[in-house]
Amino acid sequence: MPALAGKELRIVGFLCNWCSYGGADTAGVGRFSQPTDLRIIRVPCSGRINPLFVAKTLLSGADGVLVSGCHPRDCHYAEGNFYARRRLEVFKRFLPTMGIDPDRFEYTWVSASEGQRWQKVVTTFTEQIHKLGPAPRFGFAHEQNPATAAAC
Amino acid sequence: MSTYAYYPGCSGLGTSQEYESSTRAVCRALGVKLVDIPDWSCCGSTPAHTVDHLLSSALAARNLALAEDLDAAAVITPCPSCLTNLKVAVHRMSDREFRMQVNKLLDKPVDRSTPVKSVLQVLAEDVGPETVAEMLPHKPLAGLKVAPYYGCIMNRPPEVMQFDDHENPMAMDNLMAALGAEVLPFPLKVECCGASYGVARKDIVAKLSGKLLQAAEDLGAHAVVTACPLCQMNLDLRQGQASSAAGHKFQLPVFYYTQLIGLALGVPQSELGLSKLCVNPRLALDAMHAVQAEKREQEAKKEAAKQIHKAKAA
Amino acid sequence: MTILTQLKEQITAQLPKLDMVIGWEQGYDALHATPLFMRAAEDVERLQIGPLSVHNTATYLTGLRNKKVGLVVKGCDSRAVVQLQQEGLIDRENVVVFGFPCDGVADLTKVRRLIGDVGRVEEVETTPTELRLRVDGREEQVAMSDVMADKCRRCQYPNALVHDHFAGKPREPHATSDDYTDVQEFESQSLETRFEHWKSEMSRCIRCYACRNACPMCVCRDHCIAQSRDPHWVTQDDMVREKWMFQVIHAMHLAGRCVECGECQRACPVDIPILALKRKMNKEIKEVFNYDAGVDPQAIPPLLSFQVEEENINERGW
Amino acid sequence: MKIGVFVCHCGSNIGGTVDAARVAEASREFPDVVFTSDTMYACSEPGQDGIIQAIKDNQLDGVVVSSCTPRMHEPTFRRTVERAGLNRFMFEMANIREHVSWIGKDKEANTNKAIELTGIAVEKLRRDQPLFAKQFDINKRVLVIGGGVAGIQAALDCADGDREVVLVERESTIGGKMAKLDKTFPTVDCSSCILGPKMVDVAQHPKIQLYAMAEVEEIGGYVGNYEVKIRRKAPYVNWDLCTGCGLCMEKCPSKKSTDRFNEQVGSTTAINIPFPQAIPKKAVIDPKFCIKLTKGKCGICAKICPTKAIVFDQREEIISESVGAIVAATGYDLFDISKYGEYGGGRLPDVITGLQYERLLSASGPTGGHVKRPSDGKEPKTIVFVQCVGSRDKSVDRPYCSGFCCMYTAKQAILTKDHIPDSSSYVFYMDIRSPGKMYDEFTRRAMEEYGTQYVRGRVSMIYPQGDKLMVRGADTLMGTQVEVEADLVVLAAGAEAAVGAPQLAEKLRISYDKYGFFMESHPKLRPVETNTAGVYLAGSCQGPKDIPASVAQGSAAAAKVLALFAKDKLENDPMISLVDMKRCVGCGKCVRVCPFGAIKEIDVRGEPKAEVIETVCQGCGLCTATCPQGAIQLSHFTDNQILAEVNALCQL
Repeated sequence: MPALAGKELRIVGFLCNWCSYGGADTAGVGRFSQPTDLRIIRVPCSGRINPLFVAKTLLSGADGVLVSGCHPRDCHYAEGNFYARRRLEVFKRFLPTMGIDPDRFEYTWVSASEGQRWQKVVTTFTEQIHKLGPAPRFGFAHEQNPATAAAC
Repeated sequence: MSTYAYYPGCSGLGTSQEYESSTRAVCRALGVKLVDIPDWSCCGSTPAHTVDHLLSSALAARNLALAEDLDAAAVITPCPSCLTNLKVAVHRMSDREFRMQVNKLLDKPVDRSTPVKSVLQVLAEDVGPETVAEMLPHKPLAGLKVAPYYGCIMNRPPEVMQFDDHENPMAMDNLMAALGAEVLPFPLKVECCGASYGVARKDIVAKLSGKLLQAAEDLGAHAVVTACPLCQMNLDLRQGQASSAAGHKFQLPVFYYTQLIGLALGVPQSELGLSKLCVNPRLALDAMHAVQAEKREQEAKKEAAKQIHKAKAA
Repeated sequence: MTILTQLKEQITAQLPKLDMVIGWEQGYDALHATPLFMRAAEDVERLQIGPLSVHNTATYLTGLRNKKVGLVVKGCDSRAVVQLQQEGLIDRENVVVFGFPCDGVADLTKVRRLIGDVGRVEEVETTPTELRLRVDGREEQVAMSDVMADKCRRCQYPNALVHDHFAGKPREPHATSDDYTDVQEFESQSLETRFEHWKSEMSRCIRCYACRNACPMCVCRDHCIAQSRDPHWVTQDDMVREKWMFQVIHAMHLAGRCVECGECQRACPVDIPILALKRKMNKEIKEVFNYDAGVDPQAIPPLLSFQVEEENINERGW
Repeated sequence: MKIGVFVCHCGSNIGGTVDAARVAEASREFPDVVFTSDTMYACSEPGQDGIIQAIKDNQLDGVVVSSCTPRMHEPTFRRTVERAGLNRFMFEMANIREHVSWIGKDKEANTNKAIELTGIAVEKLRRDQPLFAKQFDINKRVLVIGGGVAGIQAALDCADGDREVVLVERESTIGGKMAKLDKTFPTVDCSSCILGPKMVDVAQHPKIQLYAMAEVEEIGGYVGNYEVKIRRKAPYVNWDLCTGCGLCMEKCPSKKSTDRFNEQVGSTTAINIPFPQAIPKKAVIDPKFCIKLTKGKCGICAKICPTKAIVFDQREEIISESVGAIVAATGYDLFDISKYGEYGGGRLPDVITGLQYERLLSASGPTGGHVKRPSDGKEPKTIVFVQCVGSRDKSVDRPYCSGFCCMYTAKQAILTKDHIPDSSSYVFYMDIRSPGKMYDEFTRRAMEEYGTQYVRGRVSMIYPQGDKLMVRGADTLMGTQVEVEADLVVLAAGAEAAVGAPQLAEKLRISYDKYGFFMESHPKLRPVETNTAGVYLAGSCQGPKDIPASVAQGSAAAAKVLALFAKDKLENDPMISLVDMKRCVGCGKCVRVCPFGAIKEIDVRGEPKAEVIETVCQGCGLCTATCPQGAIQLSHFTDNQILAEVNALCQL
């Protein structure tokens, strides 16, 4: 499914169920308008988010990935976001060596009550991604592998 | 002790020469090294910022830019009004956009942010009342009852000024206590004196300053101590106007805090400029001396009684 | 007595109590060593150490968990032992470590780049400064300084960090610190250049997984997610994306664990410089957690723990 | 697999900015989808019946509903598909309301987004497996934390429902803030007279175990089976022996101890029973002031005590209790008035808080019910009340209304006139907030019958002049500045979260807002539940509340506990992690990170392997993100399900 051509970029969000998904709901209930690019994938806890999901998403052609969980100390599962913080931080720092702008990936904390904060996070991140523009792509399979392409 | 870039302000060269000279003398005596900002200009005073924030900040910022070459620990000024203009400029320029606009107006752009402080802040924090007290073990101002008056802008707005408690400042109280003076809990420390309404609406200044003087008098103060040229002028020069508005003759000398520190440290009269005060400072100093004399007399009596007691015992 | 002789004596003395001792011997030619599994006293005679003993002997440990195994280790190999012990993947009491001071090993890719694909090497004479190779009767001389592996130049642990026996005297470290200039240099290029670099490097990958098989820390073996359908992290599509994804997985799985033995890159038949990815990961782990893998068997791996207030992770303002 | 997709218009809530029919139409193209429809209200009875009918007619084995947030109606639709004979986990929701229709007006972009969100729900559903809950035993005892009026009510209701209650109170007596009040609004009846009997009931109820001077140290376990460690501080008195006779208080020579019960109006003895109606009525030694404990000599109380109850070397102890549910009723604390420097709170002795004034009014207070001001003990004639000190003020980070100050200020103004008939009272207020039964009438009485002068405006400064306090403020109705010469100023200090509330929330694993108040599950529909099963809220810990609301919530929490305990077995949430034994290499990383100790290492034919304890696992998935080979997978959120969602969004 391509992003709405010309208007949207592909931004994927991984949100913990208890805080940030609720925060996004709160933003909706408050009718806090937001850019439409973001697609949210719900997970139980930010601790569930293996940084490799972010890697997979970016390598699969996403222009930006946003992870959001409960504020440190507020994790519904007590400690999940503490582990997530370490892993996601390391991964974010790893991105430059891959040739991927680290600004394409952000992780943050939004609680279920912070509808306005969620609006700000989404708006800021979407603007940030639009400023960076579309991510570099690999193209189709035959473009990716010259040997196969030659054989075609 | 570090070197400070010194910004005297225009009134220091006019109406408050005694503040200026006593400040320099006290700083010298306390080892605070002042280097004048070369070719400094007016900070914009009260009129500039009411007309244009950008130009007003540029006026102040020009001086900050000039101060950069001095490699000083801070830019310091005795005058709270100058201080406000300098600090507000720094505060506004923390916004990158605004800073660029200001720099466009300046021949020499501001590129570092040297901290801006009042002389009072330097004496209270960098020198410290403890140091002053150590230098004056005999407490030269013992017996002098003072009401410290800070004025409304020395500590406010707190997010810009970042100095002392904005409702109940204590910097000057502590310095005065270090000299041995009896510091009264003056409740109107940060009240307005009427400020520049002294020109346009004398009645307002007379009323507001009168209130301050009344409060100090009720507390039994011998004198009011200030840190602001405009406050000092309203309380001192216009004390007569305040008296006629109140229907009660006030006779309260109004010192600059640097004059009292200088007096305690033995700074020469020529630099203290006590003669420039309108209400005769003798009133306060005589009262102080009377208290001191009385105390000495009591102690002498006590000593004599002890001697007699000893002699009898022997 | 040379270090080798001393080492052989120590091994021979311990061998009766062990199922095997792993070291190195000459491979298909004089230049290429191969791992040696010593089970009997006569095997010990074939042991060789020196600049050609490149393999990480610790790679075999987890596959031999219930055996009593002796291991001849260079400094970097010993870090893998420490790391495996720390993670509880080996039982330290089942492992007997034979250490010796390592002067650094040769990078055979560098040798090949210097003298070309010369075929079978008949004889190699090693001196502290040189390798003298005899090929087709002619002699080639290469300076050790030209072919020493990069990891050895910055090696801070040339002597086994853990050992039960040690032959010779511990030597001075080759370097006192690692400032990751290689990573910094790589990252001084533009993002596009870096991206294109990997795109082109990864396109050469033949998905043989030699990098993984050579890695002492890759303990999943048959259950590596590179080849599983559940979970299905990478597809079998012949695409750069899938190959690159696997290298990211490898780097991420090694975060806080990689001892930089360089086996992944050495094993790569098409010479993809994949150690750079692990180097970058280690640099960040060092910066954020001040942690070196494979140094302290009692340490807690940084990604398996946390601090409520992280010292070096700043919350980004939104 | 046969999947049905149902797209909800939610009236115009979704339909207004999303073309629901087109979403349904487009969903037909997704793999395995055999049926789609758009419906006006999917959650309504006809909506749900339509889903059931479609499942039966088309032999569907999975359902996607694109509507509101799953946090709202996921349980509803799970029951719906269950009624149609499907496993309730063969269901997914796409949130096209909160995350789409309500946050933007671009219908084209919204519709496209709704289609994609529906698409990823389909992809996830295609990998869903039927899951079945496990049953486990429930411990039918309840822990109530906090012995204020809300906690007392919850404890009594649970105990009357024949359940054992463990009540933990931080202070040496229960009663909370209400016990400190003189009278209550709007009835002006005596606070301790209506609370006292309830406190006695707590003491005498055979089903209630009360731990006073105790705090919750640690909480482990899960709904139905919590393990609680309670730290009981040392009172230095053997409470089994103490009769509460008070002889020790009479003789104690250390008379300058902090009087916490009387809000530090005056001081008390180092050994002390806070007030005559205290429950338990036992003496406590304040070790900071006790001469024996600080200097090593004295011990008069020990000599005089008729039952020899004094134990100077008593230590605190840790008590373990097992319970099945927890009610948090930790109340509130007062805003620190010294943060308003211009009011001189904490600096000027005659500027006090409303709660301190209650103690001055109270017959059991330090002045015996005679209003005497703290500085010189004189009876004040002019009293100024200042409202909203630490409420509705962004500048001190307290933008919320504390709710009850308008009412208690009116009460205090009335009581002042009763105590000192020749006095006059002024109230500086922002707005009068009196929305309760008989509340507005009550404030009117304060103004009209008792002549309290209400001045609409903020106070800018309070400063001493002679022995008076000058209160300067604005009268915004008159448009002038006013100055009142007062003898005593009472600040209506706002309510804030109790000290230590965030720390307790972390132990309970419940959320709290930025001010430290505990978060309820839903502000309207689940006001006493939290997001942690088995933990309920009562009283001001959830937000400032007056007494009737606190009591009501205490009873409500008790009703929730009793409903939970009505079952003999609880069912776990089957969304838990499971280990693929073949793939597990026994590295133990999952065991190390699990926050609940829900994974243990087992031995399978000589190989170490991980195993999940199904009733302990809470389903966070941290283990799944940790396992390198993906051998442990969180059901319903497996790697493959999340990867499928990623792939659906990012295939180029």
